Amino acid sequence: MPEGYFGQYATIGIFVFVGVALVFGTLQLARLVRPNVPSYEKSTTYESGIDPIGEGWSQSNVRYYIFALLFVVFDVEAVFLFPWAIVFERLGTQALVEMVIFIGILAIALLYAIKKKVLEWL
Amino acid sequence: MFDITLATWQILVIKIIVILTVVPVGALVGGYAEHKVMAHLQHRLGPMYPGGFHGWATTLADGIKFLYKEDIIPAAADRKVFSLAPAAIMVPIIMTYLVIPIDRALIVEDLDVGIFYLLAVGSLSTIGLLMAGWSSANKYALIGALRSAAQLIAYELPIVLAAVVVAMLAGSLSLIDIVETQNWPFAIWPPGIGFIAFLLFTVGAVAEMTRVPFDMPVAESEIITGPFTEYSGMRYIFAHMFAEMGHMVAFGGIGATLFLGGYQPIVPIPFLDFIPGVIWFSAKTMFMIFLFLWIRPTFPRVREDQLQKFAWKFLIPVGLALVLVTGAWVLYV
Amino acid sequence: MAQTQSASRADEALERVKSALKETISEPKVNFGTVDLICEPGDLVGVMTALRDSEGIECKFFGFLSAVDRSELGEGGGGLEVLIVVYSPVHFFSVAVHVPVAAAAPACPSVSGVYSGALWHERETHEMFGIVFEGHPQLSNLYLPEDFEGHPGLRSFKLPGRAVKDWPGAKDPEEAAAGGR
Amino acid sequence: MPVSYFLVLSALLFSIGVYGVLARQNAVLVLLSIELMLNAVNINLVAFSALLGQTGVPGQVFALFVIAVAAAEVGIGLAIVILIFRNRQSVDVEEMSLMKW
Amino acid sequence: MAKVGSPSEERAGARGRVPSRHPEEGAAGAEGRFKTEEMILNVGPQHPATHGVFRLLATIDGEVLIDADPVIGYMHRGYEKLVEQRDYRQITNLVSRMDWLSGINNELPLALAVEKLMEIEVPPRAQYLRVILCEMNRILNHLMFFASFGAELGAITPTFYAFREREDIQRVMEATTGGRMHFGFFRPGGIKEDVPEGFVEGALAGVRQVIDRLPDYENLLVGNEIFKQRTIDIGILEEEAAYSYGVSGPIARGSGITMDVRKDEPYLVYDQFDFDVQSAPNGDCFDRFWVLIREVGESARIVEQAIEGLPPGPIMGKVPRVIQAPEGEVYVRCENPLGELGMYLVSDGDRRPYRLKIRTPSYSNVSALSYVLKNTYVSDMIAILGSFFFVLGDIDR
Amino acid sequence: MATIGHQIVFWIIAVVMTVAAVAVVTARNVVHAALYLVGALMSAAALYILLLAQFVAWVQVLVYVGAIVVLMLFGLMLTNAPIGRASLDNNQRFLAAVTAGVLFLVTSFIMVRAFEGQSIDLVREQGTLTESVGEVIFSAYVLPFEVVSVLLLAALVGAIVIAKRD
Repeated sequence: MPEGYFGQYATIGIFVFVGVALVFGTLQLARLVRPNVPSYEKSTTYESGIDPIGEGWSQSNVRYYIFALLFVVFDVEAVFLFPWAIVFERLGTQALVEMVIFIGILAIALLYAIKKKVLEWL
Repeated sequence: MFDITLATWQILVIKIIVILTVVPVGALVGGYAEHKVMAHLQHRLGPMYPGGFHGWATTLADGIKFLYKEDIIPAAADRKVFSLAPAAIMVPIIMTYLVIPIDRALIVEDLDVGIFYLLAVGSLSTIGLLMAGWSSANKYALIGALRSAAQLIAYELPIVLAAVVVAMLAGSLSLIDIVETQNWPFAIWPPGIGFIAFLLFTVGAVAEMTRVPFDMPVAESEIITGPFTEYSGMRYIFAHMFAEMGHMVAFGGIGATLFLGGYQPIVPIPFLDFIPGVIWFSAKTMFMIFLFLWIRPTFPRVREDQLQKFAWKFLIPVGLALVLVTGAWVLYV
Repeated sequence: MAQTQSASRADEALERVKSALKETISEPKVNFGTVDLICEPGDLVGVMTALRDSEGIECKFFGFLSAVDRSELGEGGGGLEVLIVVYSPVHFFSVAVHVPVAAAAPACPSVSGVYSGALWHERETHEMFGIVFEGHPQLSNLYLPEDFEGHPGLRSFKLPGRAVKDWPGAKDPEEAAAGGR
Repeated sequence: MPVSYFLVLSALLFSIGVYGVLARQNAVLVLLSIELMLNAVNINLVAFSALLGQTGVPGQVFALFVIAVAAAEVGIGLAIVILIFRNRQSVDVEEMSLMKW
Repeated sequence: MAKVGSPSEERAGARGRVPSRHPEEGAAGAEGRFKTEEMILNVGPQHPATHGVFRLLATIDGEVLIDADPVIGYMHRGYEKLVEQRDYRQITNLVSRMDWLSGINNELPLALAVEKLMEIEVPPRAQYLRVILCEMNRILNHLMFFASFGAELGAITPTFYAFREREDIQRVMEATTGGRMHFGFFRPGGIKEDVPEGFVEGALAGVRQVIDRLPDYENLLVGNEIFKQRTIDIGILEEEAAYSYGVSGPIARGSGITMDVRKDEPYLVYDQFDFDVQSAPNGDCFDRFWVLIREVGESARIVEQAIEGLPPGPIMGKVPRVIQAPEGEVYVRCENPLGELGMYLVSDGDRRPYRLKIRTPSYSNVSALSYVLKNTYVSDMIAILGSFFFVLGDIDR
Repeated sequence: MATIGHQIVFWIIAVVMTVAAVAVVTARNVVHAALYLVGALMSAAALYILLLAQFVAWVQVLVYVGAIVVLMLFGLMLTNAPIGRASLDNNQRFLAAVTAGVLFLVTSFIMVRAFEGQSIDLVREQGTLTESVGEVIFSAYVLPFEVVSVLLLAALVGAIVIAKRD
């Protein structure tokens, strides 16, 4: 098991398996003690005690898509914010101006979205 | 890392054992704290019987009870995705514990990308929620999944921006570095900036945990329990209860680390150094958790569109402005 | 004291109702503080509109709509009638409108255009008494299952349990002597 | 570690993406396949960056830009798919001939 | 696995059973709107927000509720038929179970109707005690809705507060009548028995406590910014619509209607007390809730006054051993906590009513729901349902 | 030892990635395809970590998995694609497979020939620091960085215009 960079990520990789093992291990443990009496009624879909009309896998609304899109845009912004955050002090005013422009342009995007009322639902 | 020489695999085993204890114990204690704090805020006693003393074993008993519950997968559900979803929700939460420094040397791994790792891993839960909601083939679950996904992504941004502010002040992404640079906790110094970032973080964290007032996705009076409507038994615990509590403890720790100075004393007085960092860290984490618990019995829940508007029209612009203000502060003050 | 006050209010209201509706109604009277009148199905919508809109009456508040099956009521008896009660929140009196309908194939125009509240009441009356409300947008069952047979509101509809054995309700000596019915 | 390992893996991913683009009828799935191809590109960029050591950091920067472009591409692409679906109730690539003229 | 097929076709099939689609929606909606985004959702009968077995057939598009149709009848017990088979004494106990949150208020109109037909004079002490019990029951009912409305909006704390106060009054009611929900205490001619010792003190303490703590309640919810955001201008029921649907009680008074049977056509001894009819002009959820909270205070005031003026004397009028209402018909209206409870009694001179039409407040109130619910958010639907304060037993009878 | 460790990790990642990628293009259920894509993207992130590019790896997780896949899932739920192989694939599967196969062979042949003998030195103690990434962006690549914001703006505006047309 190497130290340093790969050691760190090896640990993290191992913890992924530990986490999965924790979840499924507990489920297996529960299997030992829990009852299992399946019946048709139990396995029906819950919809307030009535047979569902239509499918559960219906479509969502386009508004959710626009929220997700807004998020993608700002998430990408965040990606550039972090490296900037730790070097801008060394680069000085120039870097701050660069980020002002960057954030300004994205602020226009947000303003446009607000202006277009994609956040209003009714 | 340690003065005592241990083989790397021994250290690894210790780490695994520690995390495997901290996560469930944290969730149990969080659950118990929720019962009791809320009860006292509402002029009642809360659980008093299980375990004898002030019902300390309540959450433990709850957990054991759920162990004994039948695990039902609805016939209409997509079995594979349905059973994987709890793990997809739970594992990222466990992963966030890995980079939180409990003390100078007590951290599973101090990554160079520290905060960024936290955010990246944190964003994975969204997929798990969508998996849970979609695979249940239930309309409430689907609505809940869409709501929670939309909410989680919207409120991730204030947290990201608050974290950027912290990174700018600390000049590093590593959480150890961030704690070390906080002579005064960031929530106090620089004046205003740190506190606003702290508020952004707290609001975002409450929303990420889908707790009142941002608990639209699991609003029981509207859509039952949202994405987890069809879940039962242990799967439900992992997908919902355990995840919420685990999240709460994790966010408590993150908040304490980023804004309250982590394992450092709350004020830079050398006299206070005799108190070990673990105590400081735990106290600050508990303060954060108390904050989260306090919010719950205080507010009604907001509506989905109000919630989105609040994020996009208020929190995110404030966060963006704050980033620039912080930049000016760091460069010119 | 309160009784007399409302009684005099009802008397005044009766006069106003009489003058507003004239010959479309019959037998207007005051019955326990309520203005009571009879109206033919054909005139019903007009009468209700007048009751709602006329100056001095303004029965804007929809009380209820139901039916009474008078076929077993004493010697005078009578048939099926639709009963509508509306109330004037301006002048504080109620008007009960009795609309006799044919016992065979009972029908009556819908007043849901005048009072939206009648939508549900008419559906209920329809399933309970079998009265068809012409012009109602959707006269489906409200309470009973779609395949329920009979109209429970009618006197001829006996509760099955009662048909076999009387409810064990005979506690009074008089009642026991009378066989409990 | 030979750099060709990564390059071949990237080529494999790219080819799978190409297969997906060609064989899939559903427009969203075509977009998914395009993501695979973009990732193949990124693997190459990062591999070359690692090959060059400290001077190779721009490779990673380009990978970041590719990810940003991918985000924009998916956003627009899905929006177009959604629009077409709304108008035609279908996301078949075959039927999307409206752009041709 | 989901079926492959035209979703619109399937929905059309389901739609066939959906009643009362409003015309303007049907035409413009189908064309202009992306119709496959719509989803038909059953809210109820087994749903946490419906206070019982109430079902709402909701057509939703994302978070927006396009149309909602209440479906009732899951609890229909056929009261109007049942009472034709029972004598008046039995009916008093039966109707107590209609609106289980305000049992004693349900018994009142029946007793009044029989008294009117039989021309029984009720002694003043009984009248006063009836008022006290009715108003205490009204406080119980309103506090219950205070609790549930908060819970529906996601605020859990009001529930615990309201139940703490309810308990004090509940205990007095229990000591007096022996019941906590179904009291069965009123008789044609008076009340079952005189109140026990300590009733006056207990009742006074209970209502004074409510009066004391009422500002707390108001601050807890009414002063909360999120609560305002969730309720103001949500689910507006205009005055005209309220009249037309026959909406009454606190809901109607939230729409600017000052209609209260206690004031307009006083029964019992209500004309001897000083109280105000609370009303609010906007007809939104907030106003309905505000009126509800205000009415708690008014009821408490009435109880205080009635206890002060409580006369001594008998509690039963001159009533024959077997109650047989003479031939005739009478309509009695009473102000139930949820609105106007009317009973139209047709008697043929027998021990049992020939026909008793019960006009329950919740039934008429809820019939206005589909009107109010159009084009709201799913979350608002819950707020509106909560603000319509209905009891299922009262709707289905 | 380190190199063998790297080799093992590489092969695990390669196998997982290939399986996930193949599953993406052959899955019968669109949502499953998107979830398999998560697998492929995560293994790509693991590969970046192996290649010492930890920042890119976590960007991959944050943006691709946390945002783009969510966007994809929303898109899928919006379009309600039918499920089943026949309706998802066209009838050129064989042709597509041949094309992809040929493409793979040609490109990998060229790659292997071109970079024969060059190997990555993975036995460094440090991964690329975020700091150096930042320095490169904000000194050498300022213009592309600003262009990215314009691109994102354009994408958002375009998508809103397209999707908002009710």
